[in-house]
Amino acid sequence: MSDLKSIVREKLRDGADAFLCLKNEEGTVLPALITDADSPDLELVEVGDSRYPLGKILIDLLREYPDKRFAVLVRGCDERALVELSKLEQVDLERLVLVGVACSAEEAAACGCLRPYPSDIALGEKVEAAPGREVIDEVESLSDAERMAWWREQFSRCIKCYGCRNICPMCFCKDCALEEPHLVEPGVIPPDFPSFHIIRALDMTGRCIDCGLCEEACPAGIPLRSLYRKMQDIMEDKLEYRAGESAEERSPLSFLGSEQDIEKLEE
Amino acid sequence: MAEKMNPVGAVMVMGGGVGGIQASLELANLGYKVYLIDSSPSVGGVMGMLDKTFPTNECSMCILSPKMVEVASNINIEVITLADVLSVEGEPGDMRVRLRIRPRYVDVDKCTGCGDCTAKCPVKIPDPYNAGLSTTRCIRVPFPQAVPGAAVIDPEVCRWLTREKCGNCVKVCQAGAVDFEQKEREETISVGMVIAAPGYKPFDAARKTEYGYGVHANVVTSLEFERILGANGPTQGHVVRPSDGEEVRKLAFVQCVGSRDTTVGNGYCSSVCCMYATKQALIAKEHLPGIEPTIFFIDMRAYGKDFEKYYTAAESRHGVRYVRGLISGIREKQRTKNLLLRYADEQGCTQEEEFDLVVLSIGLEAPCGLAEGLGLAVNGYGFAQADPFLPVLSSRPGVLVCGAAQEPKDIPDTVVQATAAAGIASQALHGARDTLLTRREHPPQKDVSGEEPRVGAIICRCGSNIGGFLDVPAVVEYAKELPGVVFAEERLYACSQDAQDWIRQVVEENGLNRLVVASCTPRTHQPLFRETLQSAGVNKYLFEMANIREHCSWVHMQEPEKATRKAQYLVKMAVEKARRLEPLAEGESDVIPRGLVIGGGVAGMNAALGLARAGFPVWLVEKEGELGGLARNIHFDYKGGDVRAYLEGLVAEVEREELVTVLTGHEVVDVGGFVGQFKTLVRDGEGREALLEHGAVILASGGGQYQPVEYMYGEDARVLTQWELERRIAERDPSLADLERVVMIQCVGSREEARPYCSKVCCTEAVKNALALKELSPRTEVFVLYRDIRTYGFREDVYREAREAGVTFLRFDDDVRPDVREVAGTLQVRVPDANLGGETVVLGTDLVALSVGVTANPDNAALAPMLKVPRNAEGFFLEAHMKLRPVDFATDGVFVCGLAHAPKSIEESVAQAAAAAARAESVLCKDKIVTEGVVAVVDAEKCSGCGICVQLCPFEAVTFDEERKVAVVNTSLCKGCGTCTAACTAGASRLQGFRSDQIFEQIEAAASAWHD
Amino acid sequence: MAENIGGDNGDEVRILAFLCNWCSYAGADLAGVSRFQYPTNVLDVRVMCTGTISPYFVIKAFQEGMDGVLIAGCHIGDCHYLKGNYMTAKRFGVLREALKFLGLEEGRLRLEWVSAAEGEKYAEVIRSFTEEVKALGPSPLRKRAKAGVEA
Amino acid sequence: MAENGSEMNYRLVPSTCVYCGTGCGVLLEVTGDRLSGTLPQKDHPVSKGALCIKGWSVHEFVYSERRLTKPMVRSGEVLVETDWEAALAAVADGLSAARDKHGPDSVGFFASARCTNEENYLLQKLARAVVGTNNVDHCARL
Repeated sequence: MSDLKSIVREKLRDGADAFLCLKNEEGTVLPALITDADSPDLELVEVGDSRYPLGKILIDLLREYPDKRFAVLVRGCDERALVELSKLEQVDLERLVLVGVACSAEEAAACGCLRPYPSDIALGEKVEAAPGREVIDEVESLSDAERMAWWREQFSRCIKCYGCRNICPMCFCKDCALEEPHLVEPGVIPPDFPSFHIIRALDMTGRCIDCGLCEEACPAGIPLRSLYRKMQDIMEDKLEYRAGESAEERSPLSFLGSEQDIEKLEE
Repeated sequence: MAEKMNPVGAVMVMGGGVGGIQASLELANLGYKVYLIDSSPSVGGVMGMLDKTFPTNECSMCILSPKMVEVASNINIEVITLADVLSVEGEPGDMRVRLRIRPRYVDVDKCTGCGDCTAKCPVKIPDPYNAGLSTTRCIRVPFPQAVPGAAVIDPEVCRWLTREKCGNCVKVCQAGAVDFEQKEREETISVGMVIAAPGYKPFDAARKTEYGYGVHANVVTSLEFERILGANGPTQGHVVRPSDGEEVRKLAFVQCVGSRDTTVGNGYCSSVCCMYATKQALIAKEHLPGIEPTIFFIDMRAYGKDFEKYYTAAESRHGVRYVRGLISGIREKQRTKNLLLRYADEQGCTQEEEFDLVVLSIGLEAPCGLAEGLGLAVNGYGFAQADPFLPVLSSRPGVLVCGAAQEPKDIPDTVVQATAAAGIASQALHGARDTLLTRREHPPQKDVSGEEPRVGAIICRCGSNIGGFLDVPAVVEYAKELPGVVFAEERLYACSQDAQDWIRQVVEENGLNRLVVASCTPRTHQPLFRETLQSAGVNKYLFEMANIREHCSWVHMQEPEKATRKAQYLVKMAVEKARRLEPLAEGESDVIPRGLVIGGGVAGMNAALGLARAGFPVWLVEKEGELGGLARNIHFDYKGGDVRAYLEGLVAEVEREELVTVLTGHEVVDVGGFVGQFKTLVRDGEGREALLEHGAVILASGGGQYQPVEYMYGEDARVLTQWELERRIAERDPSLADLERVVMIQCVGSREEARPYCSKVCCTEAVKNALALKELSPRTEVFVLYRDIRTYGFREDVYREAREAGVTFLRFDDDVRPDVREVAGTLQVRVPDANLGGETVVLGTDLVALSVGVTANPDNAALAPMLKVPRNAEGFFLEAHMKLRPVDFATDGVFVCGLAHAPKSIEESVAQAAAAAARAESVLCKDKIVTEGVVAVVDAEKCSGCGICVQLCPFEAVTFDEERKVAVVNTSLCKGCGTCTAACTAGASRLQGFRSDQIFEQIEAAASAWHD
Repeated sequence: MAENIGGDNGDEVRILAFLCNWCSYAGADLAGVSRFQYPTNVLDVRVMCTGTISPYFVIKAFQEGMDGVLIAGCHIGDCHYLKGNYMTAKRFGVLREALKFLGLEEGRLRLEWVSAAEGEKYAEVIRSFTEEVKALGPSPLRKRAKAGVEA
Repeated sequence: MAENGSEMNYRLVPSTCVYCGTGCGVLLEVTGDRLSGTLPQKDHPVSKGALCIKGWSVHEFVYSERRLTKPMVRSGEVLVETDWEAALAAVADGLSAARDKHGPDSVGFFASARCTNEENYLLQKLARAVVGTNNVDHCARL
């Protein structure tokens, strides 16, 4: 993609110390940090159809190189992740230059997130897509008992690989409740139903930006994304907040708020 | 002063209501021994009987009982109940108080408040705690939260004391606490100062025969109705009629019963009835949505902070009906026992309306004992005569008075005065600070770190209260088997004094490093057992309680087996937690013994002087070039006091006082640090800066005056503000004598959409100036156009005088405004007279005086974030607690007084300033600030610096360390609520003593109750 | 040990209550002092403020086989720590919905504001909650045989 | 910019998880000169962007203090560091002693997934041709 290449050059010229994007190395698409306008990698850069947790990579890079500025290629989800991470003091937007890429119609349809495009689009055409609600609707059509049986079946496949957490751009804790023996019994596979998954769902509430990397990384094909999506719906419905949407507004679960909020909640 | 040479470091506080409790806690905190005297068998006073408090509808007992428990557990406060003051002799610093102490017939030290005696007592009496609406027994604990929590016998009706029969209580009491040998005795205590907080006497409603109280079953007093509303009252809060227990539908409140009523000799306003009636109406509606409350009143006196909003919300949003008109008579319908209320409506026509229940809003009368016992001068109404500018000073040196005994007032004003009194007592006695304090000495703590937990479990029988309902030996046997438990035994009363010595011995002999006591509630008994553990050389935080009485035996009286098992598992939960407890250290931080006062008005100057008189240096920072503030515009007060002279005297004294450093022309630029160690940057006009280090801050930034744009102010020189008029009166301006007519307009800039609050002072100011005008030139006609005349307390007298002097008061409705215009060179005021059905009255006048409201100081906006304190919607500072912490903030070490807090009169500002000084003194008088062990801590290793806990702390105790990018808890500010810890997904933030792993273990233990 | 506070019949409902120290624990105390009777099925954990109750605690309780979990704290506005119960209200509004989505009946998690003066209310809450949970029956999350899992 | 940018080093090295025979695709994260993490290779034909717990932590052993980087020989209770010569000699002596005393089938060979295919081939060759037993197995035989 020549224009991506020129954008990378331009950003490096205009003061970014490095550009984080994807490259295609002999058919393998993987993240690459371009630090130099003459880097051979420059020939390999592409938007790519695979997605990686660039936000998570940036947390480390910003810490590792405290005096550097980074340009980064972001899809809608990457941008939401960075916005949310900045509110949580994990990335410094001041030191980032976001280059937006809109997901293609096919990608958007397959993904089903609410905003398959970033606020500024440098590459691609903005398309809207129907939000993916099939699983949620299916589950909600069931009775309590059926619902529990359904999830029990899904979670029974869990091999406790922690991939959902490890790949999640929003997971940055140094210690994790999923490794607290009182909550998740060590050495038991599949993990106790439903604590492992409900704990993660709760930690994601008001935080998950619906990138879907968790579900992609799950070897057992558990519909995690729908679970976390539902949590965000609950969050919006109860506390009028959706993660990643505004750079100023913070999750109501992260500040005390006013009596009015509570009155609304109790109605 | 002579008495300061070697004063007695003790104070007697007379009266155990909220005022007395507040004064006692404050004094003990300031380093004085306190004797708290109450004529009743328990402290608590009237507030202990209230269901809710206005204007927050907060649960009264919820906020009072922690303070009562504090009083009970404070070794420097000696509570003497059933005692009256016979005489007070001596000079400030050295006084002797003679007391008469009536027998309780129960040994307070032995009685455990178990209630066995009450159950067996044959003599029924009306329960005073429920205002006689229910019955109790002759021997009983006055009420569940009573302090002391011991039973008392009513000698008038006790069978044994009257005719040597019965004696059931003696037989049944396993603690052997009942003691009929007790005799009335006299005792003399020696103190440095006396604080009188006897409260008030409720008006006897029967004196208003036309209301038929005591005759008609469904006419009750407001105090009785308060108990009916109480969830802990005779009807558990069900709003029903005494006559037939039917739910109430139509409810009427009759205001001013025994207030504003010269026919019963009470010319004053009781100050609180309008608001408590509004509160009771709201709570009644909460309990019984269908109920229709109507309040019959003369003027709605919602003058306090946030009262106006409370009142308007009650009327507009909650459907409370307010009818202006005084009830002239009440008739009872024979069959239904419903009541017919007769009243004259606003048009003066007589109306009659039927209700199911009538509440008489009874007024507050002066208490007994002011003149006789304390030898104080009293005013015409029998209330203590007080200094016009500092009302806690009584006529007698060494005796301070606070609360309703000085003038009817609500809880916050009482708390303010009580705190002020404590501070002023301390100013007189600070030479003897700490001299009479008892301090508990403890052996050095054993180091138990690394030791295997060795848990001791003490199971209490509590006489028959636990032992009678569950199998205590079985609980002991069970406890023995629990992991970590090396000792388990039962006791008849684990809380008795001999039991404490025994526990100490058990701990030492068995090398226990954890203690579990299974008995009653930790809320009252944990301090005692922790104390005992500490005296055995074990850290007091290695203690856990299992509540097998209140939460088990008493609530499962019919199910001994299940109750026994439940007790076993409550013990298991406690043991599992105890095994994981760790010794906690109580934090310490230094205190810079110096104060800072922001604002050099009346409040600020008094606050500064207060600290100086208590021996602490203080900076007084004033933005303006000179001291004095708004009071410079006031010349005399409604009592005729010379405000000018007072102010000049005050300024002179401040300048004389070498401990006060005055920085006029200085602005506060930045405030850093925290309680004990603030660093404040101030800057003068030339931009020169100075860094001030101090332990506490008092905010006295004052207020402003509304600048009128209405009523032709500024367009026509004949339209003035009350201040401008007052100056001319003070200067005895001869032209005033020629005035034919003066019209005053009230609520200019107050009680409006933009400023939905009452400015509190304008009514009195108008009445005051109206009277002054009348004195200058009796022929001048004075009209006051008003909405409600809010001359609360003794100000009502001046209002009456004004009417008698011929001042015409003309009311207009809330939704209309008078109109001021010039017609052919003369000023004309048109106003729809509400009492003439809105017919417009036209008044030509020579002068219009506008009663403009008080506004918040715009500087508050800048000060608030610097000091990390909140403001309300109107820009006034918002105190920590409307009722019980009226000069504090959630942020420790910062206090507020005067107009910075809310509109108020000069004497109220002065009292609040003294209170703020006392609170600040309680910080400065400590060499170290000791903090509780139960605080949050952040493990920097695990913290990824997301900053959520920083935002979640209401006390500004958690900060973000930019260097290390982690959260840090300032343990001197942390109150240990743990709200931050629950938000930490990494488990980096933990609440000491309530760590997740400890609670997880409790949960597992609880669950095992069913697994095992 | 064959003991079990639900009585000999092991299927009695199991309820865990988290009570804040200043209001609801005091309310429970008052229920005791007033001798208001209620079922034995409840065991309580005292915390300083409901704000310190992590949703993890509730999950742990259900995981351990509790049939119902009660959280009781000060009425909004009465919090001893000003706003701790705001967070409680928010967290448990969300948690209840989440559990529901996973198929755990809403009725098993209850949030109540009980003041220090509401002894009767506390007793009534326990009675009605016990009834409600009884009607729902044993929690579907109860471990069939705890030993089985540990083996 | 580019100059001081060039101080930075962040690379992802495509590789194959060596914990078992599945052969999942991993990307090894290199930050500076440190192996800092593992990501699943999204478009890998075998694992299609998923990993198990072992794959996710495939980088962790590298800097583990418990990792053996020198041969050790047990003398009595303790393991003593030694050189390869001595170590291999000790192994050879031990194996031949066992075979001579109890026969070839008293010896078993267990190969590691950390070895290459060729190394594994050589090991079974050693077992069958040199020692004369078929007791050969491999940790990743699924």
